[in-house]
Amino acid sequence: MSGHTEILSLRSVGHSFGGFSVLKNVNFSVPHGSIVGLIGPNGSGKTTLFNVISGYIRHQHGLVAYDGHNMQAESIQARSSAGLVRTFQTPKVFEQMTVLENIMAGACKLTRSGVIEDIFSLPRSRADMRRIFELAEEACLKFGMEKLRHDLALRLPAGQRRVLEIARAVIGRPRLLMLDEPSSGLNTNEIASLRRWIEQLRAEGIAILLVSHDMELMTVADCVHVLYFGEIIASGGMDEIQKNTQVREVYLGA
Amino acid sequence: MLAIKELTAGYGQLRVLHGVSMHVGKGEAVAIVGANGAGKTTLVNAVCGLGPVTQGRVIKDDVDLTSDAAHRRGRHGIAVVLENRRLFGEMTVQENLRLAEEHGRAYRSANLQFTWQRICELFPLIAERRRTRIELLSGGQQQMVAIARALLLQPDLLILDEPSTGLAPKIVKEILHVLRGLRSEGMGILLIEQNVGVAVEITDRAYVMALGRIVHEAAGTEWQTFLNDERLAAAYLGKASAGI
Amino acid sequence: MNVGLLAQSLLAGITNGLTYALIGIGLAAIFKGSRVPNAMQGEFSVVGAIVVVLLLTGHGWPYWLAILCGGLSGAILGAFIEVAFIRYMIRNAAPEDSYLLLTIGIGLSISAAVLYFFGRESHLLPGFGSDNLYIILDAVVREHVIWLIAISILLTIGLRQFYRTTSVGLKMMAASIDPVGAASIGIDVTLMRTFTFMLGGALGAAAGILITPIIPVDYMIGLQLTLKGFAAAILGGLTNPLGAAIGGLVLGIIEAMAIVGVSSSYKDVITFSLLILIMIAMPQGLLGRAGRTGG
Amino acid sequence: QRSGAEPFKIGVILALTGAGAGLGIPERSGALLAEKIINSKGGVNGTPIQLVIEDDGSNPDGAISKANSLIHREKVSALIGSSQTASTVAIGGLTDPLKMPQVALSGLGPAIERDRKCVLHVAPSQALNAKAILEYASSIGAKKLGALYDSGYGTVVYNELRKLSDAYGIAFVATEKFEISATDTTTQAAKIRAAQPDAIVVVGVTGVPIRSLRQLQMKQTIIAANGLASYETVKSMGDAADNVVFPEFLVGEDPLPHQAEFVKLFHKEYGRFPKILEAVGWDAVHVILAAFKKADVGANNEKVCEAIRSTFKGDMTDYDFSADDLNGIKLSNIVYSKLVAGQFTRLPFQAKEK
Amino acid sequence: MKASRSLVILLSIAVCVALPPFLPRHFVDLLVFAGIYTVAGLGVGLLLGQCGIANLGQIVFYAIGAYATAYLTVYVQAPAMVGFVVGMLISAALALTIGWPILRLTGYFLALATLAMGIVANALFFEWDWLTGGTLGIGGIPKLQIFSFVLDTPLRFYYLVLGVVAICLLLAHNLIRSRTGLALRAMRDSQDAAISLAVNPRALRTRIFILSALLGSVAGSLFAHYGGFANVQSFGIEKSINFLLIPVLGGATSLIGVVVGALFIAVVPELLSQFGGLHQILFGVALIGVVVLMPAGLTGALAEVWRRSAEGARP
Ligand SMILES: Nc1ncnc2c1ncn2[C@@H]1O[C@H](COP(=O)(O)OP(=O)(O)OP(=O)(O)O)[C@@H](O)[C@H]1O
Ligand SMILES: Nc1ncnc2c1ncn2[C@@H]1O[C@H](COP(=O)(O)OP(=O)(O)OP(=O)(O)O)[C@@H](O)[C@H]1O
Ligand SMILES: [Mg+2]
Ligand SMILES: [Mg+2]
Repeated sequence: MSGHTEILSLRSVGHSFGGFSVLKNVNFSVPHGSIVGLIGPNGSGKTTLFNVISGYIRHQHGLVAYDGHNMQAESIQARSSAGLVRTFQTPKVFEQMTVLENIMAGACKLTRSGVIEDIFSLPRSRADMRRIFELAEEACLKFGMEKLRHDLALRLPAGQRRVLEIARAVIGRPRLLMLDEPSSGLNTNEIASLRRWIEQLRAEGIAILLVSHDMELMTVADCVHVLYFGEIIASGGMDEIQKNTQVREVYLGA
Repeated sequence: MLAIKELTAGYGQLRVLHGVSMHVGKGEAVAIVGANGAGKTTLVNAVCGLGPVTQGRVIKDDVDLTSDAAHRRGRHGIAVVLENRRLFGEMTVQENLRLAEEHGRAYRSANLQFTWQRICELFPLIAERRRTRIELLSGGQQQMVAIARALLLQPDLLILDEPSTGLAPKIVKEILHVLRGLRSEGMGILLIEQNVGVAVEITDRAYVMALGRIVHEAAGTEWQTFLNDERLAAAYLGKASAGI
Repeated sequence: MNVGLLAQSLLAGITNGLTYALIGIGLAAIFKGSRVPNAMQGEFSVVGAIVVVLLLTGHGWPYWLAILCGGLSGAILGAFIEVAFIRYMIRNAAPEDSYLLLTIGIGLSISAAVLYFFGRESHLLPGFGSDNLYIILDAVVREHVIWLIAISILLTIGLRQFYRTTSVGLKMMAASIDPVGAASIGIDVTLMRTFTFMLGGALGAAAGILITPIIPVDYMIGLQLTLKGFAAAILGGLTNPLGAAIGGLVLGIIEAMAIVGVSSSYKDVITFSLLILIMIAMPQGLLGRAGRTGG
Repeated sequence: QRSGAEPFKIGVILALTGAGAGLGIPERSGALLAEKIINSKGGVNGTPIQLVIEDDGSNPDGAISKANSLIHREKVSALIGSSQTASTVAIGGLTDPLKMPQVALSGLGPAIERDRKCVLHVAPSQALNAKAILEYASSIGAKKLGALYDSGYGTVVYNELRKLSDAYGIAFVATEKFEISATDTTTQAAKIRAAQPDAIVVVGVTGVPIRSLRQLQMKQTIIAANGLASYETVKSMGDAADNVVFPEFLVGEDPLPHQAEFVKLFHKEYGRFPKILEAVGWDAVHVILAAFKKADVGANNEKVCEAIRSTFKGDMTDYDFSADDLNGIKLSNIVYSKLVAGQFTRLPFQAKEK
Repeated sequence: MKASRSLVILLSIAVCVALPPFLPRHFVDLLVFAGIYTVAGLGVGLLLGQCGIANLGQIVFYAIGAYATAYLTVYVQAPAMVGFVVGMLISAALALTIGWPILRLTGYFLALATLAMGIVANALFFEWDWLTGGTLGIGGIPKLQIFSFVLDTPLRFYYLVLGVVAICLLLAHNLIRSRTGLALRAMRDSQDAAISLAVNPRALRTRIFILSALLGSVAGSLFAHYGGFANVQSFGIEKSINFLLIPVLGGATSLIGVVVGALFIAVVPELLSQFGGLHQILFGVALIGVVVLMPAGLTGALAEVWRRSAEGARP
C-alpha cells in the first residue's frame, strides 16, 4: 500500500452545467479502509460528485486525488482498473444477460487475455474464463443469488437488481467502493443485511463511500458529510450530524 | 373502494401472483409489505392494467375494471406512482405534468383537488425547474415529479409503489404529511413500501406478501408494532427473499 | 465562378435538400412517436405520388382533390402498417431490430408491387400554381420550386409546433418514450402510435406529391429517397423534425457545392465523407442534445 | 406443329425486377414475340421452340443461380442474357466451359469476353455508340461539346468519346457525371450551361439529365445515347423532350424497309411500336435459331459456336459476329431520329464508314 | 438437454456433408451462395448481436476481398492465396482507420456512418476503374485450386465453403463464450455500467469491427473465385442491407441464426421465382411474415418449438 492515509481526497472540487453550478468547493477525504457517508437533500449534487470521482464527468475546478494521484486525466476504465468502482442510483444491470454472466462481467478486468487468444480459445483464455466463472459462482453464493443465477437480469425485481449491481462491483476487487443509494428498494431486514455486509467489506480493507437517505444505515459510517447545494455544510459522526440544526432544517426535517 | 379478487398473474410461463385477494375501503390507507420479489410491483401493475392478468378481478367502486385497458382506468379515479417513476425523460417537467393535468381535468370536471398551484406549493422544485428536461434531474427530484404527476390525475385512490425511493428524509416526511392530509380528505391510499417504519406512520392496515401470496394481514396495534415484533418481521420480510 | 452558376447550384442544393428533408421529417416523426426506424418512408412517397397520378391522369379528377386523396392514401397506409403489423409485434415483444426488418420487407413489397401493377415507367405531375419560370440572379426558378420551399418550411414549423404545444403531439411523444408510464396517466398508447404512423404516412405522401413535379417517380425511387431521408433525419438528431429539415438542407447543399467546387464524379464521396466527419464532430446530430451520463 | 415433340429449349435470363427492369421487360416482349412468330411458322426444322424465361433481379449472383438451373435442370440448348454487363459476365463463366451458345443483350464487357468464343453481343459496342454521336455532332458543325453521363455505362461511352473526339476536331468543354439512379442533375446541368457548348451529349438510362438541361432553358441540340431512345424515358422527360437526337436503330413510326415486318408484327401484338430493346430481344432469339439451323439442331456445341461466328441479317440491324468488335455493327447501320413534339422522327442524316 | 444439443449439431453437420451430392446442381449452387453470405453475415451478426451495432457497410469489405482477388489473380496472375491475404490486410487496415473514429458513435448514428462508408466506397468502385474495371468489372477470375484439384463445380466449391463456414462459426463461438464476449454483451446492454467495470468500448468494438471486416473480405474473395468476376453491381447498398438482414432474420444473438438467415436470403427468392413477376412481392411478404410471426427470428422460433417439445416430453 502507498503511504497516504487517504485513498480518496477532494480539494475544492467544483462543477457546473451550463452556468448552473452544482458543485462548489467540495472538500473531504476517505481514509483507507473506512466508511464515509454522504448525505444531502435531493439535487444537492451527490450523484454528480460520484460522476466526477468515477470519471463520467470531467470536473471544472479543484482536485480529485485517488491514492495520492491526480485523477483529472484518467479515463473511467483506468480508474476502475485502479480499484475505484461505483454503483448507480438507478441500478444498471445487463438486462439480456443472466445473473451469473452479469457478475462475471465484473470480473473481466481481473484477467488479461486478448481477442485473438479468445478467438482461438488458447489456454490462457480458457484459464481466465474458468477463473472468472469460479469467482462469480462464489459471489453468487455470497450474495444469496445462487437460485437466480441462470435468470435473465431483466426479470429481477428492483431490490435484487441492487444486490446484483453490488455483487458485480465487489467481485472486481475494489479498493474504494462507491455506493449510490444501495438501500433504496430494500426492506428493513434487507437493509440490515446490507449493513452487515458493508461492515464485512470494510473488514476486508475496502474503503466505502456511501450515499443513502436511510439514516439507520448511515450509522455504519465512520464519518458523514452533508452536502447542501454543492457545498459541505456539516461533517462528523451520525449522532453529531443528527443534532446539527441546519442539517435538521434542510435535510432531516423537523 | 378497491377490491381485488383471486388475482393470478405472471410473465409468460412464470406465475408470480397466486390468487391474491384484498381490498381498500373508502378513505382507507392500506400498506403492502413484503420481501424483494414477493410480487408487490406485479400486483400494482395488474391493478393498473399494465401487466397481464390470467385470472381474478379488479373492482373499483363496484365497477369491474378487469377487462379495461390501462389508459381507461384513470377515469375511475385510480392514479399510480410506478416503480422506477416512468417519466418521459426527454420532455420537460412542465410537459410531463401537463398531460396528466389535462387528463385529470377530463376525469373530474368540477372541483379539482390538485391545481397547479397546490402542486407547486407541495414541491417548490417543480415551479423552479419546470423547463428542465426530466433526464437531467436528480433521482429524488424525479420522484417528486412522479408523485405530482399522479396527483394531477385527481384520483380518489392513489397507489404508490415505493414512493420514498431516493427521497431525502425531509421530503419523505413532507410527503407523508401530504398523504395523511389526503386521507383525511377521503382519498384511498394503497402504499407499497419497503420501509415499514414509513408505512406504519400513515396506514391503518397492512397486507404482508410473500412469494406471490398474501400471507398475513395486520391491523391496529399489531400493525403499529409490526417492526418491534421480531418474529413477525423476520418471518415475512427476511427469510422469504433469496437476497441479502 | 460566375454568379449564375453559384445561384443555380445553390438553388438546386436547396431544392434537393428539401426533398431529403421532407422524407427526413416523416422519418423523424415516426421515430419520435414509435421508435421504429422506418425503412419504407420513401415508399409512402411513391404511393402518394402514384395515387395522385392515377386519379389525375387516369380518372381526370381535379388536381387539388387528387392531392388530398394522395395525402390520405399515405395516412391510410401508415395506419394499416401500424394496425396490421406493428401492434401485433409489440404485443409479442419483438426485439428492436425486427422493426427495421419489417419496414424493409414492406418497402420491398411495395416497390415490387408498383413494378408489377403499374409498370416501370416514371411519372411526373404538373407543378403547383402556374408553370411560370422566374430568373433570380441568373438562375432559372420554376414556380413549383417556390411552392416546394414554402410548403416544406411550413410543414417543418408546423410539425415543430405540433409536438411542442398541442397535447396530441405531446401524447404521441410520451407514448413512445415510456409506454407504461404513458398508459398509467391515461394516454392511449396504441392509438397514439396509430396516429404517429398516419402522420408519418401523410408526411411521406405529401413529400412524394411535392417532389413529383420535379423528380419523376418510379417503382425504385423509394429506397433512394429513404436512404437520403435517413441521412437527413439522423444528421438532425433523429427525433427532431426541425433537425431533419436542417440535416436535409445541409446534405443537399453539400452535394451541390461538391459538384460545383470539386467534381461531379466525387460528389457522393465528398458528401458522405463530410457526413461522417460531421457526425464524428457532433455525435448527437446537428440538433441532438446530450443526456445525463453516469448515474 | 407436331404435338408431343420435345421442344427446342432456350434459356432466357433477364433483369425483370430491380434496377435493370427497364431493360429486361422490353427485351422480354421482343423475345416472346419472336417465340410466338417462329412457332407459328413451324419452329426450327419442325420443332417448336420454347423460351424458359428467368429473372435475375438485376443481380449477378442471381444470374449465376438461374443459369445453373437453366443449364442443368431445364437442359436448355442455348442461353440468352442477360440485360446487364455484370450478369452477362457471370453467366459467361458457366457457358464458356460448356461451349454453350450465349447471346448477351448488353454491349461488350470486360476483356475476358473477347476470349469467350460462344458469347455474342447483339447490342452495339460502346466505341460504335461514341462514333455515332460524334458523327452527328460534327454534321451539325458543333465544335464545343458538353457531356453529361452516368457513372455506369455512361462512363464507358464517355471514355470512348474522349478517345475519338480529336479525330473529329471536337472539344469537350464541360463534362459532368451523375450517378445511374440520380433523381436530379440540375447542378451538373448548370455547370454545363456555364460553359456554353454548341451541343450536348447525354449518356444515361433515364430522362432526368435531359429534363435538367431543358429546365435551365438550354436550347442546344442534345445528342443522346441509344439507351435513352425509348417511349418511357421520353415520357419521363415531360415537355423537355424536344430537339433531342438519338443515334439508334429503329424508328417504329418510320421503319427501314427490312424492319417493317417486325414493326408490323410487334404493333399488332402489343399495340405500340418497338424500340431498340424490344428489337434486341427479338433478334437474339433469331440469332440463336440461325446458328442452330446452320449447324443442324442437335449438333454439338463446338459446331454451333463456330456457326454462330458469322454474319447475320437481323431485323434491328446487320451483324457480323466474326468482326473485330465481335458484332460488326457498322456506322452506316445506324439510324438517327429526333424528337419533334415528343415524337420520334427519322432524320435523313446517315453516317458513313471512314 | 446438453447432450441432445450436441446430437443435433452433429446431425446437422452430417447432413451438410452428406446431402449435397444428392441435390440438384443449381440447388448446391444456392447453398454455395448461402455459405458465402453466412461468412459475410457472420461479421455483421457479431457486431449486431454482441455489440448492438447495425453495420450497413459490410459491402465495403466484401468488395475489397473480391477486388483484391480479382485484380491480383487476373492482372498480376498471383496465386489465389495472395488475393485472400491482401484483401484481408487491406480490409483490416481500413476497418481500423475508419472504425476508430466512427465507433464512438452509437445506435442509428453509427448505422448511418457505416451506410455513408458504403456509399463512398461504392462511388469509388465506379470511379477507380483502373483498379476495379468500373461498370464493366473484372472477369475471368480463375477457379480455385487445391493442389491439382480444381474446384470447378458447385459441389466441389461447396465443400470448401462449408469448411470455411464451419471454422468461422467455431471461432465466433469461442469468441462469444470468452471474456471478450462477456464484455461485449455487457457493453451492448449498458455502456455506462460496462465502462465502470473497466471495459473499453471503443477499443473492443474496433477489434470486433476489424474481425467483421476480415470475414467480409474472405467472403468477397470466395465470391470472386466462385462467380469468376467482380463487378460493382454486386456491391451495392442493397447487398449491404441483405447482409444486415441475415442476422436479423435468423435472430441476431445466435450463431446458427446467421446460417439460417443466409439460407433464407439465398434460397427463398429462388423458391419464389416460380411465381414469375410476383416473386419479389412475395419475397417482401415472406420477410414480413417472418418478423411478424417469429419475433425472435427464425432460430428463435425453432428454439421455441424445440423447447416446447422438450417440455412436452418431460413428465
Ligand atoms: N447533465 C446535467 N445537466 C444539467 N443539470 C444536471 C446534470 N446532471 C445533474 N444536474 C443537476 O444537478 C443537480 C444535482 O443532481 P444530483 O443527481 O447530483 O443530485 P443528488 O444529490 O444525487 O440528488 P438525489 O438525492 O435526488 O439523487 C440537480 O439539480 C440536477 O438537475
Ligand atoms: N418482466 C419480467 N419478466 C419475468 N419475470 C419478472 C418480470 N418482472 C418481475 N418478474 C418476476 O416476478 C417476481 C415478482 O417481482 P416484483 O417486481 O413484483 O417484486 P416486488 O415485490 O415488487 O419486489 P421489489 O420489492 O424488489 O420491488 C420476481 O420473482 C421476478 O423475478
Ligand atoms: Mg443521486
Ligand atoms: Mg417492486
